[in-house]
Amino acid sequence: MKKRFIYADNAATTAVSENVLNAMLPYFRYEYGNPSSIYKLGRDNEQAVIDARNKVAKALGADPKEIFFTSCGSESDNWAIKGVAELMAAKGKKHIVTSVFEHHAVLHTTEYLQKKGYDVTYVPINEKGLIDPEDVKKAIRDDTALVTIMYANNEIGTIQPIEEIAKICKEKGVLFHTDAVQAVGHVNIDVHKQGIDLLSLSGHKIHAQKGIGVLYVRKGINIPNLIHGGGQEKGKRAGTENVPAIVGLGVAIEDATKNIDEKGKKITAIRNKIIDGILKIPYTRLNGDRDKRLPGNINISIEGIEGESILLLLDSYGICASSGSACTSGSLDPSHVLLALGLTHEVAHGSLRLSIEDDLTEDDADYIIEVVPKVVERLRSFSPLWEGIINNAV
Amino acid sequence: MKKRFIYADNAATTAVSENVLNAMLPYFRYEYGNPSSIYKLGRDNEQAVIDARNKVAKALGADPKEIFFTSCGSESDNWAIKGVAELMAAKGKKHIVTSVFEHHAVLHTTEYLQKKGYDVTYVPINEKGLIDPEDVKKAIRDDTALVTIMYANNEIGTIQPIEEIAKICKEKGVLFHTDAVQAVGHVNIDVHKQGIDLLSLSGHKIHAQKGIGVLYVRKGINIPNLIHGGGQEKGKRAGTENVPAIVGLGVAIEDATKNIDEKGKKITAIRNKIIDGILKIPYTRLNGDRDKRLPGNINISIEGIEGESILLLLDSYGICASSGSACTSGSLDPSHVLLALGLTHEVAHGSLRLSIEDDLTEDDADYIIEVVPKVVERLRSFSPLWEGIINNAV
Amino acid sequence: MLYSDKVIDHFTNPRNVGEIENADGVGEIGNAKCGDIMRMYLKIDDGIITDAKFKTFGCGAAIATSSMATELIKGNSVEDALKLTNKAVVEALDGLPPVKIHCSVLAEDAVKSALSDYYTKQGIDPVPIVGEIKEPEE
Amino acid sequence: MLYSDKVIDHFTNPRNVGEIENADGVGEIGNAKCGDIMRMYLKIDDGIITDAKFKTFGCGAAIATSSMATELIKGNSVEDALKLTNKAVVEALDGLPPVKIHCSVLAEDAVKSALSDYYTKQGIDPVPIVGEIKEPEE
Ligand SMILES: Cc1ncc(COP(=O)(O)O)c(C=O)c1O
Ligand SMILES: Cc1ncc(COP(=O)(O)O)c(C=O)c1O
Repeated sequence: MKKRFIYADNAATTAVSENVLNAMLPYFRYEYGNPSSIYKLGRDNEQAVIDARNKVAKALGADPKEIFFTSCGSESDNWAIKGVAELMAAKGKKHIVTSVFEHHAVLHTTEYLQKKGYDVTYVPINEKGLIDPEDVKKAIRDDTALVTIMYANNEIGTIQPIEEIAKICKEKGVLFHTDAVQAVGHVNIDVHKQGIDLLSLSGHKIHAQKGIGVLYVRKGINIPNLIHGGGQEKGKRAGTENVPAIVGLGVAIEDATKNIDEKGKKITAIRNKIIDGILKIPYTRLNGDRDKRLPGNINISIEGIEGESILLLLDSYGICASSGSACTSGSLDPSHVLLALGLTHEVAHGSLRLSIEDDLTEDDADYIIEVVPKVVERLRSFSPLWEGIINNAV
Repeated sequence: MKKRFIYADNAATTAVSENVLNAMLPYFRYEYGNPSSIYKLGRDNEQAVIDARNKVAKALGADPKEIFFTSCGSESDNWAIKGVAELMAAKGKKHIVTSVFEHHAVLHTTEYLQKKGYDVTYVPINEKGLIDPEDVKKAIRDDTALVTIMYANNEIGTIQPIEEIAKICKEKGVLFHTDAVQAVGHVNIDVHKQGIDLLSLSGHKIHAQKGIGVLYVRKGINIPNLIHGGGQEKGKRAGTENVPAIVGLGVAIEDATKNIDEKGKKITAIRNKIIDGILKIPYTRLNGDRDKRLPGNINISIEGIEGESILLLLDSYGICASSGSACTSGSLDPSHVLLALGLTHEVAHGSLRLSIEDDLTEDDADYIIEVVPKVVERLRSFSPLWEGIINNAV
Repeated sequence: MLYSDKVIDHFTNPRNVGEIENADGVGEIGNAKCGDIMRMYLKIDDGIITDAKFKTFGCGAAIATSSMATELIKGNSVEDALKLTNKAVVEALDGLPPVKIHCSVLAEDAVKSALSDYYTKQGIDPVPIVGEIKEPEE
Repeated sequence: MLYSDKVIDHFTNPRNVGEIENADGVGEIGNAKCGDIMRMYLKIDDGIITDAKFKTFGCGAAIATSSMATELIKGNSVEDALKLTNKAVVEALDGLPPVKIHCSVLAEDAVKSALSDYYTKQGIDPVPIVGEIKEPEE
């Protein structure tokens, strides 16, 4: 078995694509003007931002006027949630509906708002990692300002019934935000058709640079700024525009939303092969619905061993993978998403996430299917917990 | 006279330097891991962020633990001011002291806070564009939460008595923030020695990428997040780290703070030559103190003509310049900074800012001194306002 | 804020810059406080505008719209000039940034103001023909 | 969260993995809920630790500290092993990320727990010698 390098952590971040980097490069040293400047060097930059905004709008089925560039998915989530909260508080609406398995950019924001006197309902997920729209409906009250439900989960990849939820929100007259950071470029999105009022996305998940994001805000919704200052982004988000990153995002979203269906089919097939391969290991389970799932997401719990140790050993085989979300890999708590699925702490500690894309070859898949059982066997061989599992089973 | 290309708008933004770009490049396509990821590709990125943080800390005389990466100078200003406001409101302190000629990232933030029930005092500037520390002292009350005074003004380049103000704040037990976006890399800063509690800077003013900034927060000051979410930046600023931009900022600030004094002397000499050259045009005046001024800043009011038309005509000669701050060049109001200096609307409309660096040659300076009077003469020749000025003078 | 190539062209090479001595109609609009003043001079023979010139203090758009407005009326009848709208000026310049639309209004008003002066000089009350011309708000 | 090369080495090539049959002292510390369990086996002859082995469920740091702790006590006297501190383990590994320091505490406690077992098996009350060993908080 020859050692390979396989990056299977695209849900954490992606490499900047060659296309994107080439588009960005001129804006560092040559086309470096400030888009607000009046001379040609500035105007050319403004035009570049306009073009990128058009591309993003097109990819989402939105109007360019509804697209606001931010610095990341987290900022978009914060802005959307705090913005709507502040907007609607003025009308006496201080209740927010979200779910138990949102990204921390949402959950820590709603927790912050709770401390500020807002009321938040956390809708549960079922054992397959899906939200029941009926639960959202039941959670909405007369004073509900916002429903925010993620489009696809970052750990277990489950795709939520966004259109149904959007419809319920519309009927109830409540604004609907979705964190689509993991969904954009992997599933077809049309914000207008789907009735989405606000949507967050992040560039570095789709081969653009880190540090660039978007908040889509439907026309007519006038949330207050999160970042006040200059007149950039129609006065709604201050800060000199990050032109290279914006230009790159335009290219990235265009590339990512091309042939979503075709790409998706290809990735799904290879993903299923890997899932089936790994599930042959005893005492494992797939987390999240197998079908309502991002094409590239694999999340498997492996009893008797701990997630980080799996990752480190996989790394020594050249495989980059994750356990829970990357942002919390420094933390000691098991993933809140897996706990919400109903897993015990013990089992939740031993989860493996592989997030693959269409550059993954059959040979790569075979390598993964060969290496993972080896790594598991090795770690189980000196795991006191595994001993107990085996002995109890006997 | 051969046409040249002269970028004299470094206060608006700067080109990414070759050094910086070279340092950034590996992080786009090869070292693209998420710093929070456990495998080597991630850990290497974390190390890169640590190294950059150390460089920023060293350049500011701060501890690396006090350095927080943000997405821009505006975010840093917003975070500092809203953060301290929220922190101190809990102790019943809801008064902020700032000045009339801050950047909009500060002014629009304080105006927002005023709407939220905070009280704000705007300290005046004198006719030379300087703040009197005594005015700050007088403005501080028992319920003052924060003093925020910019280090150097972005339009007229005047350098404020930061140490004196910091000392007053310390005596009064009030936190002191400074927007040093225009000062970093141009004047010597040592936050600990100078008694600065919080400081904002922006990468794209010192040849790093747009879309990266820093907030320095002195140890022991625990302001709430502006952006909640993942555990990045010790949990104080969520969002996957913009590693290439952060790495670039580390290099940029190291380069910018090298030989500040030597560079400053060289630039000051050439700046003074340009100032004297332009001031030969009748009915012009230098805005801002000539000595307490950033080495590269030239800001001159030219009566009888309007700023934007000067810029466009200069652009046709290959000279990139500004009138007022770039962020507001889309706006119709004359600069609030020039009005605060006591200029009339008419005169304020006709200002020209050149912000130069040490790459400007003597020939460039000669070209500027030759072109500006031509442009002025041309525009005055068909200005009905100029006619009036001349006739009144006769 | 994006200027079209036409605007840049009319700004850098403004047509009809200057004054007309003994003009048949002179109009001025705007004020320095707002940042724009346009003065327009018309030479009118037999109801035809044979020459038009301007002097303008203002931004690029102010100068470009002055230039374009004079171009659009030169050689035309006074009646046609009266029909000049700011929209026509904007279109002829391939558009203007939203914040600069007011400049085109100034240009239309400067023409009207010069025509008012022409009628007044002819002893004709201009108001029924040209209408009231409002000064721009500060 | 940065692991030193030493940590990575001791994780990927852990020393002294496994069990000792008829060990003179066995200690276990931690629980699965917290994500870490360490079990340590000691072979002791004439007050000298002639062999040490471990089994660990846990993160990279848990495995590396187990490995390092066994290395540090092997061949030493029981008295020296009693003086093993978590700090010594951390230092021997060229440091640990702050969030992982608790793993070194576990390793120290696992050694102590095995030594307690050794004294108990010898009919000696371990508490005055080894002290109380607290289970980590959940
Ligand atoms: C003094 C000052 N503060 C803040 C800013 C805002 O910086 P940024 O564009 O990085 O948000 C600028 C520049 O635009 C500035 O000159
Ligand atoms: C679902 C989800 N939301 C938000 C984020 C935050 O995005 P960013 O790192 O760009 O702030 C991420 C990724 O980290 C994510 O997966």
